[in-house]
Amino acid sequence: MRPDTHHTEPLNMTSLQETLRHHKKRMSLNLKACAGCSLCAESCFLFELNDHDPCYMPSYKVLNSLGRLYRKRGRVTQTQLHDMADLVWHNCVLCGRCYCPFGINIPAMISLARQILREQNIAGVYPHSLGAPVEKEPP
Amino acid sequence: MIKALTKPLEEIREMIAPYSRVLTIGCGGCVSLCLAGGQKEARGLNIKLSASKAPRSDAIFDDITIERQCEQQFLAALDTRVGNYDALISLACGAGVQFLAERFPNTPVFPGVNTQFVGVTRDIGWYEERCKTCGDCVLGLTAGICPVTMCSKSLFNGPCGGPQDGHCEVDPDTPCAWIAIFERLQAQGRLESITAIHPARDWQNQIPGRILVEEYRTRYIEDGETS
Amino acid sequence: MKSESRLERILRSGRFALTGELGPPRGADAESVRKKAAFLKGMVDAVNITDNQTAVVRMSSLGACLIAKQEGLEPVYQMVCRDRNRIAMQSDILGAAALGVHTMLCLSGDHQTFGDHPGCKKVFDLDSIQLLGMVKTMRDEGRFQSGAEISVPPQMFIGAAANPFAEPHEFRIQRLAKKVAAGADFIQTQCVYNMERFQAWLNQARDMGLTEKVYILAGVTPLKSLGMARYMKKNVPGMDVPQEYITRLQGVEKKDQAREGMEICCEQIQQMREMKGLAGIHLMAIEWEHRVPEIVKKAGLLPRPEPEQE
Amino acid sequence: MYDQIVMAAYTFARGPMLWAAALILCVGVIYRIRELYCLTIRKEKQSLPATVSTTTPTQTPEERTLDRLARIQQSAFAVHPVMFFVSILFHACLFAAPLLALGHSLEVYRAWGITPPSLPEPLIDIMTATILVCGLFFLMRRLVLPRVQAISGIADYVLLGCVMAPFLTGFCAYHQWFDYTTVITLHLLAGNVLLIVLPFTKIGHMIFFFFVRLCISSEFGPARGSRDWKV
Repeated sequence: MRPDTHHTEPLNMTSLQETLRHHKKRMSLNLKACAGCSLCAESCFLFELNDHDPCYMPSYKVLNSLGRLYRKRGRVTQTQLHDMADLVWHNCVLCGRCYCPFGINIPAMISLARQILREQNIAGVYPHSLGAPVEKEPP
Repeated sequence: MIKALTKPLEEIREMIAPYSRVLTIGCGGCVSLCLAGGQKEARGLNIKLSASKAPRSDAIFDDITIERQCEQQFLAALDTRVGNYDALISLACGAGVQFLAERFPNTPVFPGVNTQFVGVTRDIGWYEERCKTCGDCVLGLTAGICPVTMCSKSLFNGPCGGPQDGHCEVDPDTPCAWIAIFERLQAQGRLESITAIHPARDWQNQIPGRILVEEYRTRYIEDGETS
Repeated sequence: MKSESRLERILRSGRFALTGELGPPRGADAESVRKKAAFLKGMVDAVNITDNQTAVVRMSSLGACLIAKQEGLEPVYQMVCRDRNRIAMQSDILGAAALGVHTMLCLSGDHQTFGDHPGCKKVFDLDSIQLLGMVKTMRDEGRFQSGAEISVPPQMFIGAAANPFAEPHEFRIQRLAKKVAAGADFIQTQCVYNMERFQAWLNQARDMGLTEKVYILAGVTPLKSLGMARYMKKNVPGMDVPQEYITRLQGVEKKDQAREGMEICCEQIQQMREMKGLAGIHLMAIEWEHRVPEIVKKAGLLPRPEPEQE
Repeated sequence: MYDQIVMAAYTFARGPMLWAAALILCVGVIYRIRELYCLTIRKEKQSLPATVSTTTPTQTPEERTLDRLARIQQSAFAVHPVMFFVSILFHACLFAAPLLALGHSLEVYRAWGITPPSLPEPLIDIMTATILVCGLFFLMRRLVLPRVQAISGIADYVLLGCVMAPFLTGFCAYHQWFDYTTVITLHLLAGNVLLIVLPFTKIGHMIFFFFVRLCISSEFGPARGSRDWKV
């Protein structure tokens, strides 16, 4: 799925933590509002398209990308960052239509995660842009 | 991105009247963002078609939303499904509808939205046109305000004699693009870019556009024809 | 001489020019053009024949130009950018020149939403300044837009419009300069009511040396009534009708308002004749062609130079 | 020795700790509401005249009706009726039971000499039982449903425990199960802890819930405020 994105450059911890500090208030508020109710699931068409796989749930994607960065204050490994990149680029198209009963701006959280990852030189590589067509399994 | 508007329900009903098994296909791209053709709209359309006096009481309506309809790899997700239906409604932009119809040439495809323009999100549910995709961008000369799109007469050497109170004579709610261009350039101290005459341009609308990215040319151009 | 245009001859001779306006009918009605032409004959040096003005379908400008010419008038062929692409424009220009129409006025044109076919597709392939440049290239270089040579280039005296009162005010003179640079030989302005502002604009043009390069004709439209004055002030963009004129029209009885309006018009013309750098008057008596002789006489603009005197 | 510890804890929980908890709750809630309010008010107002021309066609009455139907059928209420119903019931009882319990009312009378309204004890008992059953439902949901499992961590279970503890102990105390003094002390402690953590943890989603509906404009609500919690 993600052929050659595993660069082994070291993390730039200073800039990572700086960005996290800068967005701390916004992240804390949004993450704290998540009651873990999972009602956002159906609003994601990818969740529906992929046989209700929980890893397409909007809350899952936020909690396991930005949420993890926030909780661990940026102390994450390169591999973990790449997993997050998979979540926020491959499992999300940022269509902006997720529903949260508590008003969490999920797309904003995903795009913040993308921003942080880009700052670490980890950008989502879409499979097809490398010329390897990915045929989706029909649901 | 591309902004679209859902077609009037009546029009959709008329189009699908002869068919009894209809699949509505949403698109997770641009039309999702502008609340016209995402999963919610696809599902909503089904609910509306089923609930309203459908042309045929035995009709079956289903929906599915895929990542984007303007790429064949995502359309592949539909391959095993489409056979079960005798008509498709695509909620994608005009480009997506055509690509879908191309992939499933034996099934009638109907558009569920009217593609409006390339535009911006001023706020949720409020979209504005910004680009006519004319293919030869002059925004650098016009202070980042498009004369082709934002001027009702698409003047390159505006403003015309019509603006009133800073607004376009055609519509009092639309600011005059050329006044805005003038004011912004004046503030930036580079009026010279519009005091010079902008010559007549070549409109790049002669054939349907095609782009071959340089790195990929050799991949698609047949042997011996590479330039 | 750039053309065989009578307007050009008069302007070059330094005489104070007077042009009028004639709106073609909404039908294949040559008689109505002739009737209107009769009022203007001998009164004005040239007549603008409008091109589907306010985007309402009318007899083509070129068609009406020919009828006016048959009636002994010198037509000014108006052409707007709204309805034609550059192929149609160039071919019409060739046709006009071949038929002896040697004066034209290049305009952007009123937007189609104002007219009777608001849903039609707009063209605006060129804008008015690009159109000016195109006609100039055709005439002076004998080339089409494509660069191809024209066998017999059209001899055209090229006009453009200017609105001294529209927004943004600071840019208006720049736009005039652009039109001159693009190829305008003469300019007809939007209706002038505010004489002070017009004088200021003209002074600017003089300071920039534009009056040396182009003949400026001031647009004048008699106010037919108080209602018209108010309407112009309120609803017509870039139209600055001073309160003074409105007060004057209010001061007389309704049946005398037309006379008072003509009075005002004549006073304006008198003042304009004194303005340095002004080459003439463009009298737009909208649907009032029959009153033109009276105004022209009152304003002391008679007699007009006879063609054979030139 | 044990009794002494329990008594000390009881006195502490009923006295200074209760005051502290009440204070922290009030300050916390006010702080949160203020924070949310500041973040959701519109800083720059964008508006258009009612007559503005748009390309949006006007809907027919039939379309409006069908639109409403489509909205309702896609709402959380229609998609998850059980969850929706249990949530409403749970939260309603969660608010009402502690505020309207006779025991609590008597405590207030003892402290300030005023008697807040209260409901008959058997009714409160049923409400508490409802809360416990609903709590069990949430717990099972978290344990069993893959979609909830996927986003659950230890904190979620701990906090669910925090919410359930006062009700469980209160229920036991009312029925005089176990040693009454110990249970009531635990009840007091658990209640205080809940009050303290409420504004600062995800239990505070109750504040968000109301705020979202009132202040954040989105495709899901009628509110006219800011789209997002701007920070």
